[in-house]
Amino acid sequence: TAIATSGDPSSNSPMKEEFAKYANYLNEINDKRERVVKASRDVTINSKKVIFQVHRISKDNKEEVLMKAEQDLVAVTNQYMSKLVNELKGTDFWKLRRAYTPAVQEYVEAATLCTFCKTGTLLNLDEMNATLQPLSDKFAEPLQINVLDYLLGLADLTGELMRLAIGRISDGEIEYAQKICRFVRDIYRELTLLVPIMDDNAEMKKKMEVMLQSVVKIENACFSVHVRGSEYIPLLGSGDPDYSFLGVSDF
Amino acid sequence: TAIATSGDPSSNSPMKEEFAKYANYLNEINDKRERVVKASRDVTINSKKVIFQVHRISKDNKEEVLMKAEQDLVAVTNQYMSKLVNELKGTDFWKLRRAYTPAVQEYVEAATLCTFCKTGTLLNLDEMNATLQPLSDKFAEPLQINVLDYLLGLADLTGELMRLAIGRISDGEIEYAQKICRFVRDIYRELTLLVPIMDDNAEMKKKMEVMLQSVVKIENACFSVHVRGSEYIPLLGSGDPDYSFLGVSDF
Amino acid sequence: SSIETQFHDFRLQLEGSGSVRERIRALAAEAESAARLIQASLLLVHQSLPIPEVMEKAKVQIEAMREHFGRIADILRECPGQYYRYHGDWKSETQTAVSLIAFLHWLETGDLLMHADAERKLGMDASEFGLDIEDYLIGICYMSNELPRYVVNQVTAGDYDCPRKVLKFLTDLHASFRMLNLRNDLLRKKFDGMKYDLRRVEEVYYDVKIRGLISGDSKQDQNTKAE
Amino acid sequence: SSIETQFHDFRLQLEGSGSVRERIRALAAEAESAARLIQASLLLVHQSLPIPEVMEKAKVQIEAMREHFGRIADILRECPGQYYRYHGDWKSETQTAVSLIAFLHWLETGDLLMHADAERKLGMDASEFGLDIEDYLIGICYMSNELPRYVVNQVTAGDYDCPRKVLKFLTDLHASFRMLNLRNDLLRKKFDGMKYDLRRVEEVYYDVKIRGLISGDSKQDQNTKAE
Amino acid sequence: SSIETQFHDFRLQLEGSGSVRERIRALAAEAESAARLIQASLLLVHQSLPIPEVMEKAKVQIEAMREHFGRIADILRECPGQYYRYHGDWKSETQTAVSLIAFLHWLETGDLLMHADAERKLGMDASEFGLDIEDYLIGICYMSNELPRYVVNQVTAGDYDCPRKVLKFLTDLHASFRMLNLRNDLLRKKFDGMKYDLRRVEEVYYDVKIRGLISGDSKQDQNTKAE
Amino acid sequence: SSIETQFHDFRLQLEGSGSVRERIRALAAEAESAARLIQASLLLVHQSLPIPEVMEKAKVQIEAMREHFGRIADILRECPGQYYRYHGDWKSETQTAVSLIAFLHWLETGDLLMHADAERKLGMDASEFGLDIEDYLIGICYMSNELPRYVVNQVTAGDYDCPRKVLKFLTDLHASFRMLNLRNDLLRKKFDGMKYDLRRVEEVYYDVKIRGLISGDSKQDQNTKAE
Amino acid sequence: SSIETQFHDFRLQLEGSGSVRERIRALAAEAESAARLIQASLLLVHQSLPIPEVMEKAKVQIEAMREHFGRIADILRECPGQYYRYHGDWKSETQTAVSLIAFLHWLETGDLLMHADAERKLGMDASEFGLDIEDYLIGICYMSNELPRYVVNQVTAGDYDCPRKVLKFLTDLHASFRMLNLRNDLLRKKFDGMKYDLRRVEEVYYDVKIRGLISGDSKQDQNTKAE
Amino acid sequence: SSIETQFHDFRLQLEGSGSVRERIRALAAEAESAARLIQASLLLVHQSLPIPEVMEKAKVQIEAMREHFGRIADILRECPGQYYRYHGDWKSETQTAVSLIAFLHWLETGDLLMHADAERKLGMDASEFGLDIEDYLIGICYMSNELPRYVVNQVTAGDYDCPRKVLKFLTDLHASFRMLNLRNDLLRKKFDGMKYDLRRVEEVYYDVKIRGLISGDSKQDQNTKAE
Ligand SMILES: [Mn+2]
Ligand SMILES: [Mn+2]
Repeated sequence: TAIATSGDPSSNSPMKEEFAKYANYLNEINDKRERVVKASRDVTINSKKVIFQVHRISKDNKEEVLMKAEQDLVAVTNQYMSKLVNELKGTDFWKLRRAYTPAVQEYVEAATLCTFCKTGTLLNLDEMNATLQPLSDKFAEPLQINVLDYLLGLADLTGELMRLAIGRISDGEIEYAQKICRFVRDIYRELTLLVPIMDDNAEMKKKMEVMLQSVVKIENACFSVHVRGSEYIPLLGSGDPDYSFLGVSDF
Repeated sequence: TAIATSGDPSSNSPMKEEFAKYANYLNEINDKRERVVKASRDVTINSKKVIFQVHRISKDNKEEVLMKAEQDLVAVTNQYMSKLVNELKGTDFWKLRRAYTPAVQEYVEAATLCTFCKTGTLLNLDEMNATLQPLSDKFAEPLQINVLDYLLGLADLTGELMRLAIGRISDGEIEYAQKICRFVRDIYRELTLLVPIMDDNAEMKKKMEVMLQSVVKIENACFSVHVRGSEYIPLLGSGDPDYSFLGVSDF
Repeated sequence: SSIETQFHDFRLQLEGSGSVRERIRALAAEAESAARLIQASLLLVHQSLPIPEVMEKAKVQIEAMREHFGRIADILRECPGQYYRYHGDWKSETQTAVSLIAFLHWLETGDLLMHADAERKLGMDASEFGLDIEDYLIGICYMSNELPRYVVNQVTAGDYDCPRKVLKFLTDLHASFRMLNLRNDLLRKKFDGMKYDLRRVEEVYYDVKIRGLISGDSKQDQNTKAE
Repeated sequence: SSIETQFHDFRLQLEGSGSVRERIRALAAEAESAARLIQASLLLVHQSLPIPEVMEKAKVQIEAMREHFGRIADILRECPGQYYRYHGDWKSETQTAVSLIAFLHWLETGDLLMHADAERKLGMDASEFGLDIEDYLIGICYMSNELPRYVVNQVTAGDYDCPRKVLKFLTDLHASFRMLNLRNDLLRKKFDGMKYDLRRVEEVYYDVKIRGLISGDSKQDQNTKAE
Repeated sequence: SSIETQFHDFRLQLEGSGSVRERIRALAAEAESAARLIQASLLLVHQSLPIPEVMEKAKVQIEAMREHFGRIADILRECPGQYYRYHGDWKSETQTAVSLIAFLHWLETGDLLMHADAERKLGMDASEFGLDIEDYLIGICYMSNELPRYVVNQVTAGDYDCPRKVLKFLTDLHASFRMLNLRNDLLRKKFDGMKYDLRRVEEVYYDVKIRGLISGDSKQDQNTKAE
Repeated sequence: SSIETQFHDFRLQLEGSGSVRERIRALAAEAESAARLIQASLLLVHQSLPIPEVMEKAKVQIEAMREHFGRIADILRECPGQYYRYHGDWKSETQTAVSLIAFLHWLETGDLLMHADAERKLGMDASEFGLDIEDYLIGICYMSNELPRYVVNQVTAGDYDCPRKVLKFLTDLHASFRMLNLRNDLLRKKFDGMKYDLRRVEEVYYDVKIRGLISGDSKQDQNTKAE
Repeated sequence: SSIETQFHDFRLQLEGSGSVRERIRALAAEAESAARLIQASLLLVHQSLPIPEVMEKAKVQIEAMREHFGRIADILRECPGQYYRYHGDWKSETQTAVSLIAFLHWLETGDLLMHADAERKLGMDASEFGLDIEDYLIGICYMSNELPRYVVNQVTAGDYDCPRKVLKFLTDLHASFRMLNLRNDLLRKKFDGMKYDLRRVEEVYYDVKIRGLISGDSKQDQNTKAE
Repeated sequence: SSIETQFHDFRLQLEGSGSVRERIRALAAEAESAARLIQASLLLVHQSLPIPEVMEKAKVQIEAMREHFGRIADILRECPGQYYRYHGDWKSETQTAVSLIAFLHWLETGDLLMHADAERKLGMDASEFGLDIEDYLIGICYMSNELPRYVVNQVTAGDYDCPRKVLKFLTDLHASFRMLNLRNDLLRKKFDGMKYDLRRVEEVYYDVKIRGLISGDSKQDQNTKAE
């Protein structure tokens, strides 16, 4: 019948010819997206491993643990981020952003966590992008982490810092915890102002709530150490509570 | 202890004095809202009854059924709408809108349904408000149904018209169904243009989807009668299909 | 502090892109407004208003819509490489626009409006601000959603040949879509929905065919084959 | 037709109110922007920045915020009797604003900012564009949510008398709220949340008390009674 | 202690009501199982198995179903006043049961099974364990849903008088339902569905009528009336 | 016809049960209102107001609450056997009521308010409108939720013996609940929550004990054991 | 220490099972891709393409699909006893696969593809990686969903005998399913859906019958009965 | 027919797996019941009942629990390779069981119950019905949640050496968990919770240490090490 013939895909209508072009276009972009997704998963998994490595820190193994974490991070950069950069070369970074944003966020989280633990400062976006430069200088447009992904990664960083602070307090490193507390408060305050002008801020709004909870958890932990430490003073008459009592350091 | 005393509500702090004022304000507005809600429920229930009454229509009892429906509607207006008007006197109509909007919508639905069945036309907002005028001319600000409630009621009307059309077709009144179809299409098209500029259009958007479904249901019913009627022609050779075959008219 | 400096910098950048976004959104809203008016005119084809009259009504608004998209294009030319950054802000308006002009085109010619033609009709130029292919395809799916209702109402109005023509068009279109290797969620979903349009049109065709309402007979069907 | 006439009329009316709404929304957004900056300054009290310095930082923005609300008032004066029609468009911004100025007021004076004062400070005038009492009350609830965190951080910074003072304030406030016969869902919910603030402050007070960190003894407590 | 005594007592009571619920649920599940089998038998009427044979097949299961409901009734008689405590546990099974026996009753007699009769047939007695009216009405709506399919298959099998009879029954039933002022959402929804059953039956009636497949004329119709 | 008669009858019955439900809901809302006021009075025990004074304040409202339940009972007496049909409409109010009067009872006597006493105090009579056991138990769980806060505030106010007493009561109550073989989801969940109350009270007891704030020594503890 | 050894071991195992899951998912995705292509070929039967041609087109993809399942089987052979651990990762792909090959089989033979044959055709071997029965049954339900559309299009194309044949097949299939005592929620739901396919085919059969389009007469029907 | 044979076969198999699932669920429910009783006994350690007595009380129930798991194992041995098919039906019960026996083991020995030992104690054998590693780890996290409460109550009862021992154990356990690279959401969440247990125990340790309540000095600490 009439319809049967025309429905046969082997027939060559102008419509079919056009759709063949669309099909090519979609195949190419989908293949690229698929490769980017795969490269992103590697970045994510291995960035997470760097973060776990940092959490293996304790009072006495700091140097060693951070050294390892840093080496791992360099490996993530050279092995996996470079692959991602490669896949993205020459593409509109914004088009495939959804495919790689979780990876880049996790990578920001890992890199800033390492830097904070080593130097106590915030690793800047420019510095991060400078590290990525050599990976991509062969191509016209090197991958640049955009502001949004950087900020989203930073929001997650505060969760890891909270875990770190709780751990440090258990190890008796109160100063360290307080340093974290100040740092996280600063980031929280700065982000407060940026959230409403961020591109698509629904995700960020959720993260802000989690972040406030993290801040409060650290503050409560510091409070708890403080009032507990206060009981120490009258007993020994010393001005400074001896926080080294805390934690397992004295086994 | 210190806190006990201050927490005692019998003590007279300036804060308490202020809150006593707030309490008065809230009590008054809440009482009024409660009365409005109750009056609204009566309007809703009785408007629904008018609608049910209209649906009791059939080929042969039209006059009688519509007469009863109209009497019921007049009763709703005089007994229940007047009470609502009374409760609202002197208030900002917009403040309590949430409390009465379902009732007003249902009332619009009932009134426009009756008018359509009787005259085949749309009862205008101005005409409706004119009917309400005598109920409230003693007060400074008479209740006026606002455009939004009118339009929301109209959106629901199409659902009832769909039910009516299905029923009319069963009774063999094809012309009637077609008239409904044209009317509903007109309303749908006009509303399409108004939806995006309506105040808070989330509710209306949902209603538009339901409305489109109603239109399609009527169209499908008309289609079905049409193609079925087409088979009649070759048999009797008459140009016009005899729709009187349809329905129970011939028992 | 360095934190403050960095965040201050971010703020400036974000405010910049925020204002671009706002300008685009305003234009997209106007384009959507025009689209609504076109849509309202198009609804009249279900009431069997002659197509030329419908076209006449829609013309001015189509012109307006094209102009709004043209002005979005102007803005994007100022931000090279950021087409997809703001894509979300006019995407759905573009899809609607495509569906409308493609439906009108089909009503006039019986043919599918091709991507390049749609692009040109919407005042988009392929270089910096082209019509995204997925947007085009989604728009075509939306157009397909209108067809079952159209067929039903045409038959009711006595045009018994309409189902066959629409079924042929939709079958071809569906077959063409099947050539695509779809992964994208929304497009896949919309395309999956096209199946229901096809089924409904098949059912309508069945209804008129089984009642012998199609003037043509098997011979005519064979002629059609030769089309 | 009469349908068309009527709907055309509706269109004009709705476009009118739509444009009022848009102007209000723009102003409310600016007010919210200012509120954010105030909020950012207020966060510093948790880091024990002296209150006068915090006030200093917030001042300009408070002025800006007041101006924005003032301009909303101007618009509403043009539409008598429609305050509550557009209420949803600045409501939540007002609540935030109240919570901020009430918190600042409390930091400075230790007292609750009363409704009339809040109204005045926000540049609203009672006649046509007053501060809705429920908005005021919800704002106060938001303020209460800040207090537990404040107390915790003050104690950590060595101010052991803070919990007692906050507990007294919050207990009084809670008792005052209990005088209200709440039905409104949001306000009731927010007020119910205040209970948790109270509990948390009680716990902090308990923590410092049981460790004897409060300088005063039962005698001082009795003095407080006399306050 | 008296607390222990009390809680020991509670334990017994909670276990008691828990076990009542479990027994009822088990019986309801068995009733549903029987209902499935009845339904399976009833499906055969669509394949034009003579009604007496269908009745024969269904009989045993109906007996079983009645017995299950009867045993639920026995349990409830032990717990006076707790009918509605456990209502949710057999409600939907009751509705299905009503739809089945009402369909069978209609097949046999052409009449609607009345509420009191349905109650009796399900082994419920009005005093302690009556048939809830809404359950009855919903069940009747379910029965109505079966009729269009029945009519289609009867006509296919050559019984051209069936549409007229069903149409009359359904028209009367629909008119009766219209007397109710429904609030209940489920019931109203089910009732709305009945309109489509009516329309489908009417279409089939039309189909046979225009083809002159109904032997009789209006006179015969009067005879039918006298049936 | 008999069908018509039947449906007319249905109409009356459906309207009847709808109005019963509405009257019950109105009364339940009033009972809840009274409960809120009692709760407000009860909050004062956290500020160490002497218990007799608290009782005094609550009295009138308890009376009011009892009356509302009494009127619900009156309605239900008109509809024998339909207690559980409307149970959902006052259930949660009853649970709150139980928690309040049980807390007051415990404050006065240190004992658990028994089920029969709660029933009597709420003006329910066991015959037609008794207090459902699960409602009673859930109410008791709610009461338990208040105890940690009470203990914290009592210790702050200098009553260091309170934790020991509450801990004993709560441990016993928890043990009694464990006797029940719970299936009901809500009740099980509420009971699982009681564990956290117990933990918190243990922590407070720990705090006073480790700081030697309990006047008594191990000897006194042994005495307590002997209670 | 032994704890360390244990946790080191855990680390390896957790990473291992994660990677197995990923490999399976990748293969399942490829199988689904092939299935989509088969489906596209199958759609041509609705346009009355001769069945052998359709088969020809589908062949290669069926081979590909079988290979993907084969490779999943290989992976599972490495993890004995963990079939159901990863079942969720290829389950729905298997159901689709069954529906496709069963439809093709029915087109070719008019018979139901049996479970063992489906298993073999999908390259699954019963020992370690068999075809789960519920997956098979759900696949069959999906196949049934295709039949109404097939019947409609066949009738349109002039094959008036098709409805009778399909109706017979579907009635038998439905009866077979009714033999199962289904508990599984998804399967029961899918089976309940089969009823609608049956109804639609009955309606089409009715349409051709009432119009006398079936060549055969009652005699032929009796023959059919004897089949 | 062969279809009938096949479906008859299916019926048997579906009923078979359905009944397996039901038997497993019943056993899992009983295991959970036993677990509740063990938990109830274990609660007594918080009231300082000597551990041997607690063990004595728990013994019978542990035996019962093992038996229930053993019988699940028996069932699974009849269905080789289907461990994970039914895993969801006893998973959470296993986690609870692990937490209980690990706690008891720790009370008796001060050591972590290893995976292989837990498996054996639960009557699971590694070959066909082993203890899933994630279930084991989650169970261990649950056990950790009990430790802070235990420490608090032990100190209250005068056992001042307990915090040190628990702290050492928990520190080691936490360090071991840190070796894992977790992806699993539930497990990571549970592990995060362990940090708070650790901190609470450390606080109690601090409390007793600053009060000189630990008799021993660093020398004694070294002795402890040698334990
Ligand atoms: Mn993270
Ligand atoms: Mn309605």
